[in-house]
Amino acid sequence: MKRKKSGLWLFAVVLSLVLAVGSAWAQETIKVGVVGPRTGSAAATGKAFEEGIKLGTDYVNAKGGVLGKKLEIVFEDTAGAPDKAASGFERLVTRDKVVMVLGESVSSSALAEIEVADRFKVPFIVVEAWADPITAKGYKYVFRAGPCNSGVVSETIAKWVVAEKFKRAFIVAETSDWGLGIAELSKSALTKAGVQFEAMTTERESKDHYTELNKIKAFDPDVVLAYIYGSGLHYFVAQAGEVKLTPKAIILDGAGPPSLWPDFWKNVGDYGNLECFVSSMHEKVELTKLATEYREAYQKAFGTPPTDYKSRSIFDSILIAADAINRAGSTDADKLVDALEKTSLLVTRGTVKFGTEKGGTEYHQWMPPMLVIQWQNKEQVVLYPPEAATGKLMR
Amino acid sequence: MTDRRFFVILFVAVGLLSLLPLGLGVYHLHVMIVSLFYVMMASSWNLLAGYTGQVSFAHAAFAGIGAYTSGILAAKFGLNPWIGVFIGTILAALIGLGMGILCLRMGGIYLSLTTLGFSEILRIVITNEYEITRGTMGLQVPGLVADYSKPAYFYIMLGGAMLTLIVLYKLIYSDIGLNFRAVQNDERAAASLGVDVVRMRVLAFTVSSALAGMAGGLYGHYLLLITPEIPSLDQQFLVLSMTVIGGMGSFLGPIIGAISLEIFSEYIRAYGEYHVLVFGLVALVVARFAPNGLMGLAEHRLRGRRKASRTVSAAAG
Amino acid sequence: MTLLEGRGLSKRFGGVTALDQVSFSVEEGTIVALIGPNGAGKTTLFNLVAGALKPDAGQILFAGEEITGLTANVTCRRGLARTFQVTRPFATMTCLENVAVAVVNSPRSRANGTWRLSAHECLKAVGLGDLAHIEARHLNVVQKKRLEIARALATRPKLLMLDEVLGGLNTQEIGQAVDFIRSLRDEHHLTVFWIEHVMGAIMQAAEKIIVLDQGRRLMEGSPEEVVKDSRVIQAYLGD
Amino acid sequence: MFALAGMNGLVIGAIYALAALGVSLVVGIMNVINFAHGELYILAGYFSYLFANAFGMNFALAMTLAVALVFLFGLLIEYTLIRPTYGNDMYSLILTFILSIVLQNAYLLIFGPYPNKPPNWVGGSTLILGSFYYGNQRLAALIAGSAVITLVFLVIKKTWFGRIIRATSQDREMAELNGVNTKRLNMLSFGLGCALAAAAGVILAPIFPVTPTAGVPVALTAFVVVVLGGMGSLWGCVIGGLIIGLVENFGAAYISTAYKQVFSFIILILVLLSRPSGLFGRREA
Repeated sequence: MKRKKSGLWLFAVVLSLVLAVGSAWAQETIKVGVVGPRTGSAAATGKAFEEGIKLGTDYVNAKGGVLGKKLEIVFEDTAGAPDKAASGFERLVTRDKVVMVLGESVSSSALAEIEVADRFKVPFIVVEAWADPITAKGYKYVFRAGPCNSGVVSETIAKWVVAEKFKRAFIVAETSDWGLGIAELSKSALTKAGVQFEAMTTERESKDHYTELNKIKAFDPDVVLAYIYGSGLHYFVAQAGEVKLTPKAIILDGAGPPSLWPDFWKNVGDYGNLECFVSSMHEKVELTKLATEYREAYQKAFGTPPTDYKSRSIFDSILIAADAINRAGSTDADKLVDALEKTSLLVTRGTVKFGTEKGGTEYHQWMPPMLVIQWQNKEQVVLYPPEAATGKLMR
Repeated sequence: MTDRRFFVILFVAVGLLSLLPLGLGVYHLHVMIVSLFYVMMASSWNLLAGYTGQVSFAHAAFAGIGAYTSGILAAKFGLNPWIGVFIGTILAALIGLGMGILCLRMGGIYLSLTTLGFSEILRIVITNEYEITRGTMGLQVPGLVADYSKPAYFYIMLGGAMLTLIVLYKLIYSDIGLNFRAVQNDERAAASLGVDVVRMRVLAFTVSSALAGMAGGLYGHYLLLITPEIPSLDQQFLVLSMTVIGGMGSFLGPIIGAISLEIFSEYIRAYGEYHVLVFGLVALVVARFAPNGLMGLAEHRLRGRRKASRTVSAAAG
Repeated sequence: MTLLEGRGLSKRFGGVTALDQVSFSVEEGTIVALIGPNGAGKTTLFNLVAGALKPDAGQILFAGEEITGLTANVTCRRGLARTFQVTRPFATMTCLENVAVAVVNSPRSRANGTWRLSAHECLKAVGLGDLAHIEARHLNVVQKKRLEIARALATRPKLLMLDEVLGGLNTQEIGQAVDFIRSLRDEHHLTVFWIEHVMGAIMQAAEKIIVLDQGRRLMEGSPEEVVKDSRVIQAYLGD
Repeated sequence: MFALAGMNGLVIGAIYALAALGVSLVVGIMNVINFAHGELYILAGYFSYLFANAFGMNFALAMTLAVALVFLFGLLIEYTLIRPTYGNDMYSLILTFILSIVLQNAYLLIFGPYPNKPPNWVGGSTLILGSFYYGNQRLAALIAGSAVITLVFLVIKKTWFGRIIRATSQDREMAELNGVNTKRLNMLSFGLGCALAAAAGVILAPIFPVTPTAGVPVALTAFVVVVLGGMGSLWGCVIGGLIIGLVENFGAAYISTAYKQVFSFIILILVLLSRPSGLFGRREA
């Protein structure tokens, strides 16, 4: 009896599918996709992205949009998971027919996405995924307007460790493309600088770090380079205080945003004091007029000053994309790549210029300047680089 | 009820479906390919839950075993992915057999909890052995066809789904299938009639694990990226919901459930972060108020009148 | 010849002793009844024999071989079939399928032809021939009891264990049922081991009656001996 | 390191035991596994966070209120989802599995992805045995956890309600014959099971802030403890919880941090191979 209807059912399914096909609307806007984690453990970054997207589209459309049309951003949640990232990216390209994709903050996701970008030949500007191979693979359609691991380590973290005269360091890294990659780079940089160190890996989702922290404490480091993203970092910092690893040792949050998330202080309590983190944004260190405009626009739109610098990073990338589309005069992928390669645009973090020499991380890479900031009595004090410093390291 | 009718319907359906690549764009073809993966997963899970009354939470884990076995062999040792999928299927079957023997003696809830534990162990191992599996970073694997093509993958998945359904049909509509259903209805009564309950369960568990392994292997080589998402509890949730909403214990239910829910979830994705919530709520309502799923509802409507007359004659007899 | 024999069977549940050192025997080709007040341990004894439970002590022999502790499906394959006091039909399967389960698993009925035919015969034998394609959940209580007997018969047993199959029948139907059970013994050479509350039926049909009370064997003997025994009367009526 | 692992094992073990008690109670009486146990644990954490941080309540009051609300929510779940499927334990498993995913996503929607942390009861840390510093909040959690476990045991062993619970989990039919209203008892014990999850949640939330999916590992471990200790055995929960807590922490200290959960699963499998009904389980189900 059941199988008698099966033909009918399947026919209905097939029919409904065929009907669903004819859904190509006339384009009145130019669509650009943004990928980022809006759910999962890195979801806070997606929220920052959404804020940046709102400000970015308003900014671009207020200045006349792109190619005479309005710029429309389609956001796709990648949930911090590479598989969702790849399928989400593909969906943007095949379903939403976006001309370009921006975003991503999770390296492993970005590494999956660049394969799709390459397969479908869609320009992709990575914003906040730091793993070196993203650009080092040398894909024609892949750009990065944001930090890369090697840049952050060699320009900022290693130099800061040397400048502060730390003698012993401990590297804790989550097992992700970002964490493992930046840990390796840190090891070789510290070796070169003659700083003694030990290293271990941890899980991003891990909540109980007591055992690990006591192992670290036994090494008696001056500084702990913590490459843990998400709330895992909060547990790490709070428990480091409980086992009295800090304040003798200084913790550096090697990613940044988790130390700026709204609940940081609630989760870490007083143990958050003196913690250091990497960031590209500080109120008193605004390199361009646009950066100040951005802060004011953000304050106006959301009622608070911006905290997570990743909202500004995506804002910048929207400006870069709009600029490239306008200069290319078309949405053709190859023309867009040409235009992107010739980019010279002032954004909030400085002037964007992509490297064009193949064969390394520098290819299609623009590295914004990064800061090391310390929480001193809940005030952000810039420690590094020296020309931007607003104070000294407190211990 | 006859074999012939099943095969006629199957081949007509497959024939119709194989025309899809002519009319569908890349995106919709992708949705169909994923649907076919879920058809395989939900149908083979249904063999367990619907036909022998065992709720396994490791079905996605077995898909993961298939995917990772084949993926690692292909990515690290350069083995032909087709052979990899085959080995993955066999390995899933063997692990299923071992686990079945280990815990099926203890019955219902133990199986559920052991499978839950197993999938958690698998997740931890995959995440931690990132030097081999690349953990949450995802393992990039070669494809089943040299030049990436959606229609080619569509036909491969269609073939996989067809194979799965034939195996399931042959099993369910045989003496063994009769025993499965007896076990699901009432273990003790089944045992009293000579049914070896443990053996039936182990058999169902092994076959269903093998089919999940195959589905996972094929799917991994379609995605070209294998992540712990394939063997995750979230994936398990999708498979379970599709089966429950489609209709547990009916042959067609999981097929309808898988295809319609995959399409549905693609549409509600527009609501962004709410889509899992919506999906879950629908599943909850259906599971609570229509325990036989869509198929149960459809059957109820279609059969209502006929059944009424029969029940009367039954009472008279 | 003794077909079934129990020696010193004991079974405890938690702190409660359900059976205490019970020995009994069922001779081939006879109808033996097992009676006793509620909670006497009758069904527990059945469960031990059929392999649904394992005894704490004692031995069970069937056709000369020890079957103590064998699981239900094995005892069934050896030729021991039972019905349940509270019927346990496969609710979502048709009557025919219910019986077919027994047929396909029986090493004895497998050989002779297709199971559908054989299953049909069993259904017809209990008068459910017309309801073959009805799902078992639609049956009434009496029909469900008949279905249980049909299933048990379909296993082609040597020993048929019936657990209160007459409940809910009227006098006329009881008479028919007793005739049917007798015919099983007479025409199909079955041995019947029978728990029953309907004393009249037992008096008519049984050759031997075993009386249990509070987990102990009170006595065994012919129907006439049992009704006269003061201990039995006391057990049923109380002090 | 040895003393630290032991101390950690005790604290975590006590919380596992508490979470598992709730599961075990429900299994013993209703033969239902509540898959959403971990999500109720998290819910209590959110409530106590909400009341203490957003409404500025005293933390003890916030915790009590949180547990009470989760208890009521448990009653509601029993009434709407469990009762209709009663007797089909597989189906209730499926329903609560779906419920757990729904709740996780509802939390994400309502509370966001950020970890939420109720205030600590006490600050600072104490030097233990002169060898390591241990957070005072964790010590407080150990005391609170042990206190609740003791309370549960007193209720079960000494009160009239406890006697009914014991009787019913021994022999359901007998209890029904003796006039126990099993419908109401089911509802009550399900609520109580949820309240125990909630108690574990409010005690642990200041140490491990709650996130939408943080309940999954807690529930998993609680299930492991219940199976290890023996379905329905309350002593089994306590001993099982402590064993799992200690095994995990010693394993983490001496073998591998990442594999600490795997150790408990391995112990579980070993126990089940030799004693299928768990450490304290009754052999005859």
